[in-house]
Amino acid sequence: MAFEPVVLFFLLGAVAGLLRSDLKIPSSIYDALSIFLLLAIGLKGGVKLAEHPIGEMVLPGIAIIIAGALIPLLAFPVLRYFGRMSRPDSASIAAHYGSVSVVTFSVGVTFLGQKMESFEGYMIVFLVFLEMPALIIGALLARYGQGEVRWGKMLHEVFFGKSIFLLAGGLLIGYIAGPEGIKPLDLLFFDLFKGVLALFLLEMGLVAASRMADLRTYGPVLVGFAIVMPLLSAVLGTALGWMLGLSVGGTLLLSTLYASASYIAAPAAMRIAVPEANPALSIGASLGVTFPFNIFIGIPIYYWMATLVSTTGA
Amino acid sequence: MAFEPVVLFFLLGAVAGLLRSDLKIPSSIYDALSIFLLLAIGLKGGVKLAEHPIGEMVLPGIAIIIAGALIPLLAFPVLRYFGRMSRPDSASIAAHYGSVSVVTFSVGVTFLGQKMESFEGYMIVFLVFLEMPALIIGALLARYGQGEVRWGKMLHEVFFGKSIFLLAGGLLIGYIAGPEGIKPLDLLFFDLFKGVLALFLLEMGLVAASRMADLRTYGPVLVGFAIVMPLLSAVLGTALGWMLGLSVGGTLLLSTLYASASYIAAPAAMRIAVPEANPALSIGASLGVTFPFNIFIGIPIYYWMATLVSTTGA
Amino acid sequence: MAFEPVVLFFLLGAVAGLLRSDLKIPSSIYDALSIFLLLAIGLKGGVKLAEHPIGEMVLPGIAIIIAGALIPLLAFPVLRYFGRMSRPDSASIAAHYGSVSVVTFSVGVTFLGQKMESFEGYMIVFLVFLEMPALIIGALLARYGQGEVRWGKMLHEVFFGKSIFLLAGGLLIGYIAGPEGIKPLDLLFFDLFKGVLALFLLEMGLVAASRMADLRTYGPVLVGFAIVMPLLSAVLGTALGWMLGLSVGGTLLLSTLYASASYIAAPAAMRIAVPEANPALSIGASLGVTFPFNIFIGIPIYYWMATLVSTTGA
Amino acid sequence: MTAKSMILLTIISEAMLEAILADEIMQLGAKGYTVTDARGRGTHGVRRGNWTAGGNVRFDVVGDAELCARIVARLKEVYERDYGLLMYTSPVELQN
Amino acid sequence: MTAKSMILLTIISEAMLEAILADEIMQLGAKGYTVTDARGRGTHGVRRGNWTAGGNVRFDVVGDAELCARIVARLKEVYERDYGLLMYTSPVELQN
Amino acid sequence: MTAKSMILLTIISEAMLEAILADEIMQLGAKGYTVTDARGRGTHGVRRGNWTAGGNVRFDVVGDAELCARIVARLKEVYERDYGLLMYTSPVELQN
Ligand SMILES: Nc1ncnc2c1ncn2[C@@H]1O[C@H](COP(=O)(O)O)[C@@H](O)[C@H]1O
Ligand SMILES: Nc1ncnc2c1ncn2[C@@H]1O[C@H](COP(=O)(O)O)[C@@H](O)[C@H]1O
Ligand SMILES: Nc1ncnc2c1ncn2[C@@H]1O[C@H](COP(=O)(O)O)[C@@H](O)[C@H]1O
Ligand code: NA
Ligand code: NA
Ligand code: NA
Repeated sequence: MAFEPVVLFFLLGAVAGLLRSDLKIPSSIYDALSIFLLLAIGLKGGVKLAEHPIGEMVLPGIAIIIAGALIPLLAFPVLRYFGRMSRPDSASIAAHYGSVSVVTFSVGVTFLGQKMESFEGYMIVFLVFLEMPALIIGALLARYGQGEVRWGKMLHEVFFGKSIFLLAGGLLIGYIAGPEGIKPLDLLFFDLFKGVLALFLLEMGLVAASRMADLRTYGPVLVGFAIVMPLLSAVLGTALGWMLGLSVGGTLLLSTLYASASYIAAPAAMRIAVPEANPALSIGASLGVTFPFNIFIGIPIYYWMATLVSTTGA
Repeated sequence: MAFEPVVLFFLLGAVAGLLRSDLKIPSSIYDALSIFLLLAIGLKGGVKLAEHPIGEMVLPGIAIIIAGALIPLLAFPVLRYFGRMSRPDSASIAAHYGSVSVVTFSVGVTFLGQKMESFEGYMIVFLVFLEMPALIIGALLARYGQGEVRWGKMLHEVFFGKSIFLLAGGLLIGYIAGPEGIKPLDLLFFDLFKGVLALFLLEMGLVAASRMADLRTYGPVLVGFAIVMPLLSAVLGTALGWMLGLSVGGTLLLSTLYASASYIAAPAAMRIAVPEANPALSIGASLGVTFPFNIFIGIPIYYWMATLVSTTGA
Repeated sequence: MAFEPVVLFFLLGAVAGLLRSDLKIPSSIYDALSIFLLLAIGLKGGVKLAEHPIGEMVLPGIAIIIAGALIPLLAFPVLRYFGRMSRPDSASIAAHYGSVSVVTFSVGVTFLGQKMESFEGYMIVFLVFLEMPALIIGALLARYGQGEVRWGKMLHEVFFGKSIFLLAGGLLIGYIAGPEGIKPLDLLFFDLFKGVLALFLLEMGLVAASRMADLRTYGPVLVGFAIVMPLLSAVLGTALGWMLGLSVGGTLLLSTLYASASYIAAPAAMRIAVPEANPALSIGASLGVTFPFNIFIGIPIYYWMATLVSTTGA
Repeated sequence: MTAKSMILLTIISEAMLEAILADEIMQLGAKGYTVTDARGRGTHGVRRGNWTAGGNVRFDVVGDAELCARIVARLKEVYERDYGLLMYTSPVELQN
Repeated sequence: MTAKSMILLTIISEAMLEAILADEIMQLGAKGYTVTDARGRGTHGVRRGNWTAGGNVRFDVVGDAELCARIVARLKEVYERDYGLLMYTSPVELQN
Repeated sequence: MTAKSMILLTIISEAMLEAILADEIMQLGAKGYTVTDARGRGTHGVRRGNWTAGGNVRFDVVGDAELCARIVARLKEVYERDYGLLMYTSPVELQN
């Protein structure tokens, strides 16, 4: 089979939404599933970190974060001048595409599992570290020369917002407890992960369906951006992965991180930092177009790109 | 032990309800558990279908669906003329008994597991296909010569209502992914199934207790119907299973399907198609009497019937 | 490592609460997790009971319950005369410390698992039997010579309140089904237990954080009581465990039961039996101080005490 | 203040009618509505809200008197006979 | 319209009193009530509603003035001193 | 009865503003507030409440006319332009 069965759950949800089925996932269940996924991913990353010397990842880490900051800086002028969007909208969308999506990343990990490809465990750490710069750059772009940012509230949201908080908290617990200490939790957090991801994708499909309906009103520029931007970001990720000498799996995950757009942390932070931006635009693009594009089409392409460059030595 | 431990959870819930304990299962948890059970049952059926040639089940399938349609057509006149119920109430109750209960079916599967009996995997498919004819027949009976049915809304409810949608969606995903593709989801959807069923039965007990209280006001005819009807339907199921040469397990599941009454899909569809019917009557009978009757007394009887006929060759 | 990784989840939750993160666990998830833990603990106890002759535990049981009743009778005068608290507040807090905490007990069991210590399975039964006397004593102390207790509502709350009801119901089901019958439920209720406990501790941390903030207003006497009282109770438990010839694990669990303070059953019962008492005081002390004290510091101390006395034969 | 006098119409009905009533309200010309989950008791018995088929929803609609009268008339005609339904109005000052 | 002038009594109190207050309200003669989950803040502090013992409920009762006065008097007498409680009334037009 | 005439201010806004609005309301002098989860539809589109970023909250504040005017003025100034927001007031009799 070409793609992972879990993505079929997204399709099922999207179809339910588009056909106006009465299928609804209660918001408290949505919250519980997302808390679970964030914690589980964090724990997994922490355990991997505990197994490897941290020193190893400092240099590649800096490169990955700096290159990642290019993404919103590239997206902003495209949206502003080519897409003729308002400054706040352009900045907010740029921040969404600069940050990363935990679920897209998880689908990437699952994809690698199916292909039996290993990857550098510390990639998970960048789920935490790529989020923040993009959000701060987004806020700066929105305000450049115009009024003030509510930095206090905004930075609080960035650092203590639940997604970063749970990822970072999980990382720490996983790191402190180590592979042995976490073993009794393996069954819940690791073995059940993929099943829970399937349920979450069902819900994502339902939500995305309602966003897709909105998209018609925003025109082809935004839809085009939501497809071309992840491809460009993935090229950047593949190139960097190649330069850093990452494995095929690590390169795929780096491209996937760059290509993914946030729809948990970024919407919350941007709603506070750049409230004039229309959230329907950024969420519609990231959740209604980029997310399904990545999980169905993008990831296989990025994988192909990663295998391609891997045959050329660094 | 004569019966399955999971049914004790139903008892616990019913006792809590009758003693007015403050035990409450939040409605969002109820929704989540039922989404899980519907998806899991669908996936299991889909995987079983993927393992066997579909052609094999076409002829028995047609027989099973046609015979199943007899149930509401039999129940209606009994309720209308013998039970002296109004036309809409008779039609709505007939539709409930014509459709099927996923949880009763699950308890039947669990019962077979305990007895180490195998069954024809495609029986799960009839959870989907027995639902629809009964609901449509119910709507027709209610309206025969009297006013119009809101067919649009009603059929939408039947096909895209969450229970049919999730069962059918699960079937499809299971079929496409096949036993290999679904393996990483086995732990959540298959291995945990019985535990989740236990929790759901706890909640069913709580809800049923509130329905049992109502029953006093509806008199002995309805209660009698709610016990005799499943027995008759099970006889029909056993006879058909024997004629089709099903295994003992398959025959038991067919009787259980026929004998079970819906309390998820049918109430929703009937509330829209036949709003004049009193929902307390149909839910009271199906959930307050027939459901506990089936899981405690009915299934062991149907099993005995199935083993009995199996000793007589078809 | 000195302590169990699960307690780190409590810490994470507490930090989130203190830093005003927007992390929130929906109340329906809280309810679902607590239903799960109560049922699972009850089932485990029931299975253990089914494996051993009940006769064995009658005499130690009576001793454990009588000695346990000393705790509220000791706590009350301390609070009333030394702490200068009102009669209702003293009585309500005494009842909280006389009853027991399921989650603290679970952390104790987990701690023993890590140390590879076995324990007398029937200790779980005292989760049920230690609760009631303390609550009734609390109500009597509050009313002694002053007005009437609403005994009806109060006793209903004690016996049919969800925590006792689920524990006792789980015990019964586990006992009836036995180790073999419960096997298909093992995965959900036993193997996943520790993971679910981790999630619940996350939520407890969030709730405790909001209680800690309140504590400042109640002064050092209550905080001191919330630390010294569990130590005294644990000494009582250790002494009794030694006299009864319990294993090191059993002695630790008995101390932990005595030392723990209720925050599920007792608040609900006391709110009805002694409504004049300020619930912020009792919950603040038991959840904001005693609970974290026990899981981080108390249990290791009680373990040390248990090993100490075990080297001296009874 | 630029407060405008309006009518607040509150409708309590069965949860499964939510999507249907929302469509009716918008089609009759409302500018918006607010929905909250509810449970309760009335002539149709106790509605505990503990399972899908057993809860209520509460709609609040702010509009002019005619809109509210139109909605009331329509819901009375179509839903009152067969479904649990309670409707009441009160004057409010819209503040924005 | 057949609208009847009635009183709407809104009661906000602790979630754990839900069953008790529902019984009181019906025993005092109400034809029904509506309950919604709530949280809030008042003289008894913040009630976050994030765990069982910490939430509020809101009762809405439509009835005549006497019924509402009876309920208010009873709840004041029995529950006001010891429990978080807020009650207010307003006139409404019952539409069905 | 000791009923006092007060104003009930109802505010419907985006769920993610809950903590912020609660702080504003208390800082402007309210003695308390009640919050319920809501969903709905208005000029900012449908808010289904099916995921975190997509729900509303409803605040009810009982206070005197000046307090309510202060809150209305502040929320209009700071939040009305950028966030979904609806505010309306009505007179109520506080019963305790
Ligand atoms: N007098 C009342 N006051 C407040 N809510 C009511 C009243 N009567 C009915 N309700 C609500 O309206 C729903 C439907 O009412 P009914 O059609 O009378 O069953 C009930 O479930 C209650 O939530
Ligand atoms: N001024 C107010 N406006 C709106 N709701 C209030 C007000 N005061 C109290 N409440 C609500 O009533 C509950 C109990 O109030 P209290 O008894 O003052 O703690 C609070 O938790 C709030 O939900
Ligand atoms: N006319 C109305 N009646 C009742 N609620 C409304 C109305 N208009 C808006 N709302 C509520 O207020 C929220 C924000 O409104 P808006 O700013 O118009 O999008 C909506 O999501 C609804 O919940
Ligand atoms: Na990105
Ligand atoms: Na049937
Ligand atoms: Na204790």
